[in-house]
Amino acid sequence: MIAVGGEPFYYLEFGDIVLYFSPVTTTLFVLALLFTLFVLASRPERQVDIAFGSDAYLAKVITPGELHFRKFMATACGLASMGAMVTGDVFDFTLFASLVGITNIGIVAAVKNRHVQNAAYQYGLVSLSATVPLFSGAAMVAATTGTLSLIELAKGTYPAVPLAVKSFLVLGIIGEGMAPFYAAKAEMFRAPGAPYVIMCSLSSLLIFLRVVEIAMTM
Amino acid sequence: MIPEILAALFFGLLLLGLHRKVVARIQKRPGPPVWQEFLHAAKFFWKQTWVPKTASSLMFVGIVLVGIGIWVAALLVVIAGGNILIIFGIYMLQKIVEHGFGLSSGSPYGKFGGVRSVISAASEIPLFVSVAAIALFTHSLALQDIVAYQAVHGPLLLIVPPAAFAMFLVLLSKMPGGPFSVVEGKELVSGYKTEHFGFFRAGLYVCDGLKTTVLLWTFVLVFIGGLPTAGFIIVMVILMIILSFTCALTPMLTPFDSVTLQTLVTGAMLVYVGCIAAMGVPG
Amino acid sequence: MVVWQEYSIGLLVVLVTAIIGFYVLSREKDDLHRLLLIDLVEIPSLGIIALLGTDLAEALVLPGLVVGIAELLALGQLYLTKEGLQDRPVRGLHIEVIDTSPAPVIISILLVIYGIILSGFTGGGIAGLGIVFLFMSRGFKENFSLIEAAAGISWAVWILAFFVFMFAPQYWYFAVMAAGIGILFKVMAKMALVGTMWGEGR
Amino acid sequence: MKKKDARIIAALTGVLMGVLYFPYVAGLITFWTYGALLVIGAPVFFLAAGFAMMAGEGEEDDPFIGY
Repeated sequence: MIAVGGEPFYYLEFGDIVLYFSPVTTTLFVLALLFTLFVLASRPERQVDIAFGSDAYLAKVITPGELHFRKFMATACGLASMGAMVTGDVFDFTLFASLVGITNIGIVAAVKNRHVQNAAYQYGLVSLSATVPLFSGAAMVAATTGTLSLIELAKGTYPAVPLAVKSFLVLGIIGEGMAPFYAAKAEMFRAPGAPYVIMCSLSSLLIFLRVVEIAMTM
Repeated sequence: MIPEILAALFFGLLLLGLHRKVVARIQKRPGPPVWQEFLHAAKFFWKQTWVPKTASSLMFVGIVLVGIGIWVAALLVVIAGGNILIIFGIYMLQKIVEHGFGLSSGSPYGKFGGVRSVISAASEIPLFVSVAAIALFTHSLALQDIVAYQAVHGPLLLIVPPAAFAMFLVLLSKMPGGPFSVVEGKELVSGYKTEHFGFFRAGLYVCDGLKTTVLLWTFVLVFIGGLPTAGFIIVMVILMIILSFTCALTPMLTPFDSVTLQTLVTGAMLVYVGCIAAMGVPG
Repeated sequence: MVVWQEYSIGLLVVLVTAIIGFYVLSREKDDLHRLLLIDLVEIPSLGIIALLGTDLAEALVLPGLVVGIAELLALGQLYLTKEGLQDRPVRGLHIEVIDTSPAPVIISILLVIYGIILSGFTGGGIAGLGIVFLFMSRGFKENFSLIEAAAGISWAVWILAFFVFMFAPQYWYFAVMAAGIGILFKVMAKMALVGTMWGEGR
Repeated sequence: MKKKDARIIAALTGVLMGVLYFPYVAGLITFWTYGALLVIGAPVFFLAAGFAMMAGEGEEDDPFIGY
């Protein structure tokens, strides 16, 4: 076995669903947890915009209703990324990844800014079509090896996962929110509400790190 | 461990000072003294500081904590010979930290700097392709295994030069004034750093110092292998001078061009790694 | 070996479908049409999962489907806010035959009975479809709290059944029945909500 | 954060990191235990020291919006 993520030092079992904590997954998990706590505890900033053609500038204030919705979405996004970091099941991982996609849209959906909403919509289209390679990658892992458990796959006793299947999985994750599709997402970060918006970029980053680990473990 | 951290911080800031000096000399300026960055950090630490009125205060302060914390962690991972996936994860997290720095203040300049740092995400993809290339040879991503592999087979720089080149581009994208440093364009004032003044800015210098040391050290460890301490210092200084020359002699790309170029590099690297995997690894 | 060949052929067919879907998606420029087409693109992924042909596949299709639908709903809502369409009044179809004849009622009763016979998730889906059809054709002016309560209680029954499986496996038959009926009512109630979601008077 | 609290936090983390260095050198606590302490402690110490010494007293600023 290629010990890509280091040897796991703790297994958390729920029936046949096993979460495992190796040095890499634990680091990523802690980071997701840390930023989720940030989201829960911090208040959004008031974004300053310059009114062109005059000396005036204005600060955008987020209304309480919008704040609650976005805080909820950002927390859900944090929880989904935490789950994706430690799950030991390929299909669960893809589900968490697409959940992150949904919550990412949710984080900016309440923003009353046409640019942001347009970007979120385009991103949503990309991420929704990315579920095709994502789910089919996971399904083909099961089809070629007979198991979805990363722990079993890492042992090397199962048949090797073909490169095409791995690239399907990675392609799906890239579509869920990495460069070059990230370009659709960058505009979303214009939305005010720093702690929530940060979850968008953090979650996709963590998920990408994890899929690299998964693809190299399989 | 505390002496190592302090030494790494000091050395990293000196390297950044050297970078400024080399760039200045290439531009026929005298340039600041080599310890200028260190002086900056010290100066900023003793300035009166507060959180701007519009900022999301917890985020504004907390992101400095995260920034210093992750680079201390990265340094410890390098010292312990741990997994390079963790180090590169932290490298990618630097983008989030920059993003957080920029967005948390509410300032428009900070915001644009933060958004640019998100666009620069494209620089991270070559990284993973080069990681894959390394793993094909070493069958492990732990730094100590990679160093042990190189002790037997010779430096990876000669075995997988394209991977070293891709990683060099990655280092370049975090250098001030480099071709990919879209985050620090002059039209953005100080980009994501604009609103963090006083000891927050000093914290940023701490991040930068540790970051420079960690990234250069990792590069040397991964592609050249284990050396005596003096050897490490000499190689890192040489590497820094090469980086400075590259920065001084190349134009800063627009965000779009930067992303395009990095995507092209990624594509080339993917083909390369595919070829290696298809032909089978010698040895 | 035979199975592998069947699988490959199925895979090929589904991938071709996916490629056609993506091609169409790349040609389409209108946002709303793209949203509709994306549903078409989504289906091949479920097809690939279903190709596994085991009961694992059945367990995987369900969450895949749910995630896809959730994303689709989120995008639909986003489209509405993006285009500023929330405040537009929505009118029912009002086709005379459907409004007056007893046919919709009969069809929906048949569907509900068939759903109850099937029971479980599929049964819930079919029975729910019947109720959706009824509500869509006749309109529904009551408040939703009753349906919501029914859905919640049946969901709780479903969860309880799983606890029975875990802690008292000897009563498995009771648990199977409870889970089947619970999920039947839950899916039915939820789908009925879909049928009334865009009623008149908004 | 009040200056007094910041001073206490800075002193606590500083002393903790300093004192536990000796057991680490002696091999009594593992690398990663002490490492985790440093990863959390170093930034907290840095910021708390900054707050204790240089936190602004007066009214906060507006952000920079142009020259």
